[in-house]
Amino acid sequence: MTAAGPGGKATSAPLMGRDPEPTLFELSSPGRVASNFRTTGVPEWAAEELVPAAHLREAPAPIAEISERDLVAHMTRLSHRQFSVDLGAYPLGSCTMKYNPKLCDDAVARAGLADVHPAAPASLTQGWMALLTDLESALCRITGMAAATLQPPAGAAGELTGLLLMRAFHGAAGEDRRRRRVLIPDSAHGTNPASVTLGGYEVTQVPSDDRGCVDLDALAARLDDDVAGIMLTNPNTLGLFEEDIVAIAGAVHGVGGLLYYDGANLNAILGVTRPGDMGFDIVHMNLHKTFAVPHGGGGPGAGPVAVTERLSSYLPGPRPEAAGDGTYAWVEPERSIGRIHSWHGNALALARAWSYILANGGDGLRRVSDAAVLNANWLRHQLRGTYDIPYDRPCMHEFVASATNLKRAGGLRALDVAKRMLEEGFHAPTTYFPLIVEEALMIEPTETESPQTLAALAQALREIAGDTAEEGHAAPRTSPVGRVDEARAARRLVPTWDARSDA
Amino acid sequence: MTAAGPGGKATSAPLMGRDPEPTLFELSSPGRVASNFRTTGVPEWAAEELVPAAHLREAPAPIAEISERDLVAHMTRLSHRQFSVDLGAYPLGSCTMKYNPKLCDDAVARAGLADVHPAAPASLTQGWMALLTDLESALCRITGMAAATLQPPAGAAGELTGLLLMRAFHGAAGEDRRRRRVLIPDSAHGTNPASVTLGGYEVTQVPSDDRGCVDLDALAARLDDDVAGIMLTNPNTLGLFEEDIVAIAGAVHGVGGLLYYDGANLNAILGVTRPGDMGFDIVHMNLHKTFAVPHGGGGPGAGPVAVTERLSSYLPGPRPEAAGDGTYAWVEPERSIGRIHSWHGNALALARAWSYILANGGDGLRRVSDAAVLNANWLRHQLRGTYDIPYDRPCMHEFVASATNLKRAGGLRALDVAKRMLEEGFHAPTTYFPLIVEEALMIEPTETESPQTLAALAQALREIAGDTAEEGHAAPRTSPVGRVDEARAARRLVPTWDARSDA
Amino acid sequence: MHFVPHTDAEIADMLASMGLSSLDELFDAVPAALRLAGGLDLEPGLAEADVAGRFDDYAAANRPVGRSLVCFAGAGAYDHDIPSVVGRLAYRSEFVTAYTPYQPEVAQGVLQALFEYQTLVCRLFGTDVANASLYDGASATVEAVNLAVAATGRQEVWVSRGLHPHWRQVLATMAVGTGHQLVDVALDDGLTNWPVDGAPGAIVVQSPNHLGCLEDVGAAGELARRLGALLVVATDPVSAGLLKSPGSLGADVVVGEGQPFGASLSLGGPYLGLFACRREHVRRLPGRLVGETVDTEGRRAYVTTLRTREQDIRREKASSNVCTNQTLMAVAFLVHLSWLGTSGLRELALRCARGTRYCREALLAIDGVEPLAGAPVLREFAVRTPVPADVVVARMAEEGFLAGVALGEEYDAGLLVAVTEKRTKAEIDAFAGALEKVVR
Amino acid sequence: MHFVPHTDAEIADMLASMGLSSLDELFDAVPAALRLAGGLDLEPGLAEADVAGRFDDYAAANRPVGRSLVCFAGAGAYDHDIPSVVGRLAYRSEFVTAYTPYQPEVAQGVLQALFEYQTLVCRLFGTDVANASLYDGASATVEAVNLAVAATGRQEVWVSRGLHPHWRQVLATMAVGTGHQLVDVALDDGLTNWPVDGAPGAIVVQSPNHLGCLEDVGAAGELARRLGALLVVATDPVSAGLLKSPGSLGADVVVGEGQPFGASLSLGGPYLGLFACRREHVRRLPGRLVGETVDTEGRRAYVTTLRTREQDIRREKASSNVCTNQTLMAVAFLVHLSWLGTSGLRELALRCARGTRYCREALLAIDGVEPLAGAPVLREFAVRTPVPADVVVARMAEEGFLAGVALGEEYDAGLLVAVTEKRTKAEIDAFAGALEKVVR
Ligand SMILES: Cc1ncc(COP(=O)(O)O)c(C=O)c1O
Ligand SMILES: Cc1ncc(COP(=O)(O)O)c(C=O)c1O
Repeated sequence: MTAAGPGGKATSAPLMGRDPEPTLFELSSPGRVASNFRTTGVPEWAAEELVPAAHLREAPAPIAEISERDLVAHMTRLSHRQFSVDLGAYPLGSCTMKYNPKLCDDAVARAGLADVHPAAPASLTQGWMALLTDLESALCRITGMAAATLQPPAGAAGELTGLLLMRAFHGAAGEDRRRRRVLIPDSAHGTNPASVTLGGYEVTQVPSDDRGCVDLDALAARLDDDVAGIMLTNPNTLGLFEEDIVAIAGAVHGVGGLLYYDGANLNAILGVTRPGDMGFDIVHMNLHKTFAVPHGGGGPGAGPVAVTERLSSYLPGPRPEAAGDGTYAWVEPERSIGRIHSWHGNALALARAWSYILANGGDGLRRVSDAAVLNANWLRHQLRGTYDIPYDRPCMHEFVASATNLKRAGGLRALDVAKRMLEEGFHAPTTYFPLIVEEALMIEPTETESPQTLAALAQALREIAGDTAEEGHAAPRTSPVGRVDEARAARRLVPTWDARSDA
Repeated sequence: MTAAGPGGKATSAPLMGRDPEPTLFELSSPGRVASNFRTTGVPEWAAEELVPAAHLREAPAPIAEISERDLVAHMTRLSHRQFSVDLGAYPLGSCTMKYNPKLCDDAVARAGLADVHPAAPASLTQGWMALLTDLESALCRITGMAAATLQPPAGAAGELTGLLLMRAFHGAAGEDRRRRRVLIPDSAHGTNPASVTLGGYEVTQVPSDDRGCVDLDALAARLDDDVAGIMLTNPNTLGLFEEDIVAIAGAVHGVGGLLYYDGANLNAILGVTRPGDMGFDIVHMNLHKTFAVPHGGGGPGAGPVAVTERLSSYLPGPRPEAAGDGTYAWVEPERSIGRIHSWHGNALALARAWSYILANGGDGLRRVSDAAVLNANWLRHQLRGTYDIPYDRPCMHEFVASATNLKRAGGLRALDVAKRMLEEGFHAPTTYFPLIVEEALMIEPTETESPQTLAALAQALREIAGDTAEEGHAAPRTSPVGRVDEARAARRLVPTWDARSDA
Repeated sequence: MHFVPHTDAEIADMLASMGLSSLDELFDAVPAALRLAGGLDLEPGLAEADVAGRFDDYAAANRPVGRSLVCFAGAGAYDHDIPSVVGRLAYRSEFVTAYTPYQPEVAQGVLQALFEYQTLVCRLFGTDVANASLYDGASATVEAVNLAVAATGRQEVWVSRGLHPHWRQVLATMAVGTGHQLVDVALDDGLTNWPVDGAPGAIVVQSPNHLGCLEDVGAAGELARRLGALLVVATDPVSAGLLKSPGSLGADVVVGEGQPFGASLSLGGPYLGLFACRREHVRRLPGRLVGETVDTEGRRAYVTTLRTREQDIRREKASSNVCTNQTLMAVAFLVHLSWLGTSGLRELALRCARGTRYCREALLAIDGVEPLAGAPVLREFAVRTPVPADVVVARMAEEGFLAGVALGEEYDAGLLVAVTEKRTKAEIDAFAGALEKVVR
Repeated sequence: MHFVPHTDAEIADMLASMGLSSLDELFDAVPAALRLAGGLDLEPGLAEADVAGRFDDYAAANRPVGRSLVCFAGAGAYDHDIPSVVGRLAYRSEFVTAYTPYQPEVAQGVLQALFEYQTLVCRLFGTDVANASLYDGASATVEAVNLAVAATGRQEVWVSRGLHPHWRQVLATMAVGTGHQLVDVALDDGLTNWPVDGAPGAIVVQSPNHLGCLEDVGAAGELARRLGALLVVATDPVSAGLLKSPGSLGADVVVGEGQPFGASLSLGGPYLGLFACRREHVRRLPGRLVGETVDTEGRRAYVTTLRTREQDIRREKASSNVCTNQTLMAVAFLVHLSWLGTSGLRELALRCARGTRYCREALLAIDGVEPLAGAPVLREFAVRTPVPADVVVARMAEEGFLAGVALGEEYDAGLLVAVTEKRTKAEIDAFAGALEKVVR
């Protein structure tokens, strides 16, 4: 018998056990083939007749040699080792793990959308262009902006796009050399400072005040005419609405800076207020958060950027535009910063978000924010007294609790709480973010969890708070693997199957 | 808070725990709604204006009131409590749990097939009729028959159809009153005798000889001119080829009887030999076994029945037939026994089977049988000495082992072996069938399991054989629930959620 | 292509380990005379993409309902919207690629789904028990009649002509085996005109019936009780959204075609036979039944129960020969109906009824189009047309409509028209306009 | 429709438990002046079926490739057969509806898939490490250049004009922020004509390049080593079926567009940025990296590792700002490539090359159609046509073909034609026939 792993054995024992699933490479057996190719009638020249010897590889690239049956079992078993929204509540703060409606899956599963080549002339892609234009218009109405680019494939890409727009704007005024700083609150998401650097700016951090909001005095002290702008999310990463946003906008605009809105928390204010009304000039949206594009285990998402009128001529191009006669054309904005995606962005993700917006409508989107904020506040009330709540006032769609009291009392840390949650059948909250809260547990229940689920979440969190440190450290005991040795992974780096022997 | 179960809690704790999943009814909360309806503009008359009061129900039928999100989580969690071919090996004898190719899922997922109304005139359904006719022709070539009906929706329905064909055939000869017995070997599947009764016949059982085949003398003793026919599967349910099939056919035909082939084991002989060549007159095929239509947790399947020329005019109608000019028409066979399905059978299941046959082709189907038989024999060799193998000679696609030796030695029964298999990450073999083998373990690995999987199966079965009775009785310990109390289910019957209080 | 994983080397190894040298030797038990020379007379296997190409051809040769063939056909197969959740949940591969739940410990998914399905069917029908599905409406009716005959010991069966003609044909086909005597009972202005006396074992009525008319199920129930028969009611699950349940009106066994929930039209299958009855008949119930129980640790669990009724145990004395059923369609039914929920089911029925009323009025306004029956209808109705119904259907297809089902002579060759919640006012108006044109 | 489960009663209960009486009070922190009067200026929510109707309209207004528009366009987006397993496995909802694997204990599914994906990318490219994906080919190239500049400390970047023009445009857009100096290096008869001297930090070449030609990667590698630059090679993963790997030819960083494996054309996204490099650069690797480790009981386990490179920890000093990537596309890539397997990958590349050769010869036989470059090609080639290329594309669409991609002036306004394994001889013959007609 040839040497290969146990092909069809449910070694991950999906319903029952904790054995590891073998890798693809262990399931491989020399000479086994799953693939097949259509009949074409094309002459069957040999490789040597087609490719100069200097370019031809000697041996085929080793992939895997596995039957279709084993491939199916392997991936299905892997899926049984993966938590997901479809399995249960996922209160991962900032990530907005809400239900991803199935109608959106079906809406985009049309050959008329999926089988369109990105380089096809506009005459063949009018449906797509109409869709993208409709979406752009809706996003502008939601954010109170004038125009948007749909190219950025994720939030971070949107941030960088926004910063390049800022740069181009200041550049047009001859100020791009002088304006070299961008302000960021200390509660900001890591992508913000990283994007600022890539945009060629320096980061100036703005501390939060004791209410968890931008410290206005500290802000004033940092404002000068070398400031290109400020990046904010509102509500901020503590889940708190920056009540002084109008004053902040006035101050930043006062020195000639622009306001950038990190839309990761846009889901809190749909139909309530708009970044444009608050004074923001540039807004990115994480369609994979607010508009329910599923996260796919890490992506793809989509991060459109909307801007006010005065910035619209700088947008990346080409952009789809209605020609007025019912047709659509690709247009390059006059002073465009250029392309930021190979094609037109993550089009199918954009289409999904549009189907979600259409299904909800204006009324439904407002309801999203109502319920998201209701759920977060209700859960916050339930946890009061059990967990520290550093900024214990009405929150928006999420709030940050802290395990500091538990750590002091018995040694249970935020990490332990998170791992215990996994045992209880829930995903864990976001931990240790934002950085300004110790032992942070950032909880975003989202609007699609029912009051019953919230109650179960609250109960689990309260029960866990009563655990001993030992119980906490032992968790999770029932998951496919127990607590994972992260330090070892970094110390003895094994980034591929082939690197194992070195390890 | 209203009284309802814990909505989104992963109470079935798919990755981790053994808590029960709440029912739909426990997840229900009064007033919650998932459904929605398209805009039509049709006048919105009240129910009272449309339905006479005498017919109108007073209160809506209570279904469930559940959010789409909770419905998705509920069903997804249920799916994580279910073993399946896609998760691992499923050596359930007679059931032929082979890999169900994904290409077949996609082949039938076409609006051009799925959205065709069964009562549409033939001019609108030519594609379907071509497909069904092509399938019929292939099934006839595979079985060596002249014509087939695709109406029977499962094997048992095919059996009954076959018996009614027998009856019509004998009836045409004025012999339907005299011929009242149908012979069945004692190893037959339960549907065979049950179908005989529904066909209005009496069952005469034929004992097997010590080689596990039809006892020719016993057969002869039971043959008379009151015999309508015999039902056989070949290979039989012991996985053994009835070597004397030609003699059997001669004997049965000799008294004017017909031979019915139970096609549940047809997968053993594809391209090797054909029921028609063996002398059979009527053949049903379980497309959900031999031709990889997935079993769907119990169905749907498809059980076409093919017959020799002399029986073809009795087939159920209407049948799709090529008109010769490239079009197809529905035709009623001259002496048809009538309809046996509401429409044209399980059409999408038929189409799936056809896609499977097309993909395999004649060469591939032969390979199916080669590998199925190879796998079964190899595994039989591996288990020799560990398990009793009552008929230990070359088998076809399956074989029957027995735990009698283990039961005698340490008390481990076939049932325990089965439950232990579940712990090992495999589905269990069929147990206690056929009835003529004590402590039977009927093992059908199928051709899609690799040699590596077979080795793992063999190893697990050997290890289990070394277990104590206590270990066996305790199994399964790692599945979503432990051993289930079947007696209680029957004693205190709870057939619905609403019957629970009575229970 | 094929799906056998074995490499030639592996095959050789395996054969060698058994002392064999060729695959052919595996088939030594097959007499040489029976061996198929030259292999199967089928074309060689196709690649996945080539199979897809063939299926594109088949699909292209059909005219599916949709925008270019707006569906007004019903007769037991209805063009409903199927929510996305059905495809995404019921067709998860764990459900699709499982067998009958013989090992309950690893089959709680299917078992619990079936338990929930049984509960919903009972709630719709007003019954105590339901099985885990039969093949289709026709087979469920056959089994119901078998149950009733066995329970009463009487072989005479009164069958309303309002029962779907195909189902009656299947009853007739099967009666040749069982020996039941089927008595055809005619309709009068759309409703069954029952005899007042006799000794039937079963009375079979469909409501809404094949002409769409609402039968007096309560009266049939009284008749059945008076004559000592069991009442078998065939019904449409959608009607449960508005109509009194057959169980509450005296039905002993209720059957139906489950297609409206979760199944696409698909040329008629796979659909789903619904079957439910009073508790007293549970030991004659055909097919599979799931019951609640506990495991060794007292946790709630589900299992197929009362298995001694079934063919694999009871063999020739079984109450039915059903083995493979339509479980996956039952799961789809469960998902679709749960998504509708209590209010959605009512809304669905109401929308069908509204469209039906609107359409019926529009059609009857056309010169020469006459009602076939006067009795009240719910979601389907029959009309007489000045041009033969099959000609109407053919002509209407050119106009972009599947106009309905042309009824046979036994129903005065009428046209049966169904209107689901999918039909818009604009479509109905266009339909009436086109009909007016083609019947001129 | 909406997806909020709460009933009005539940909302009232929840509000009451917090001492609130209306939902509006939840937003008290939002200054009155900022409140949006009258709600969002969007139409009300649509039912699922109505959304589907809208999407039918959009889809109907496109002309997708397929039988009625046979695709000969490529340029980084190829019309390959995608086996059914991709949709059925990669799109299982556990993968689709998970977040980034922050809790490895319940994310082994995604983590192991990514570990396997990383291994495959390294095997294709001949590198030591690969990340868990970037957005697309363009963004992967940008990140590669950033890595090279950081590693060498030199901001000058030589970019071959054979690199996809859109990718070069993205490089240019981003260079405004990073300050890299991009130097455009022209092609000569299809191949990059590198300067012999200078001090670049990175040399960027694509092979096969935008004209389909095979570059001399080895020579570029030698040049890079000689000048102290890092060699960044952009490649097509399909070419790994036949060509020597960039890693084996001296590439320091290898990037590519992963679309050919598992992603439909979809107007250009979501696709997949492939990124791999030598091990020495692992601490500058952008994005996520999965590594193997063990759990507390010593069982094999996977986890994202070297996290200190990432933006959430390193913030403004991070090597990249990537957070959300294209994981699901990486899973689809994994499934497609695993299904192809070792022999299938080679076969795929071979079939593309055969079709390309056959098609190229057929086209060059047409009067007035001339090769744009003489260098050898693999799966794509460029020609000059007597009629402007964009006119050719427009006319060919009428004939049922997406004829290719009209190249810009910087490529002599040629027509770029790609041939995948899907194209049959008959299609190619018909294509040549139609082209002959339209260029007359
Ligand atoms: C507050 C905030 N900003 C920005 C981002 C970055 O968005 P993306 O992951 O789409 O690049 C995130 C994502 O987690 C976020 O939470
Ligand atoms: C030998 C045999 N005959 C007949 C049948 C009945 O077929 P079906 O379940 O399709 O009705 C089976 C199914 O298990 C079988 O194994």
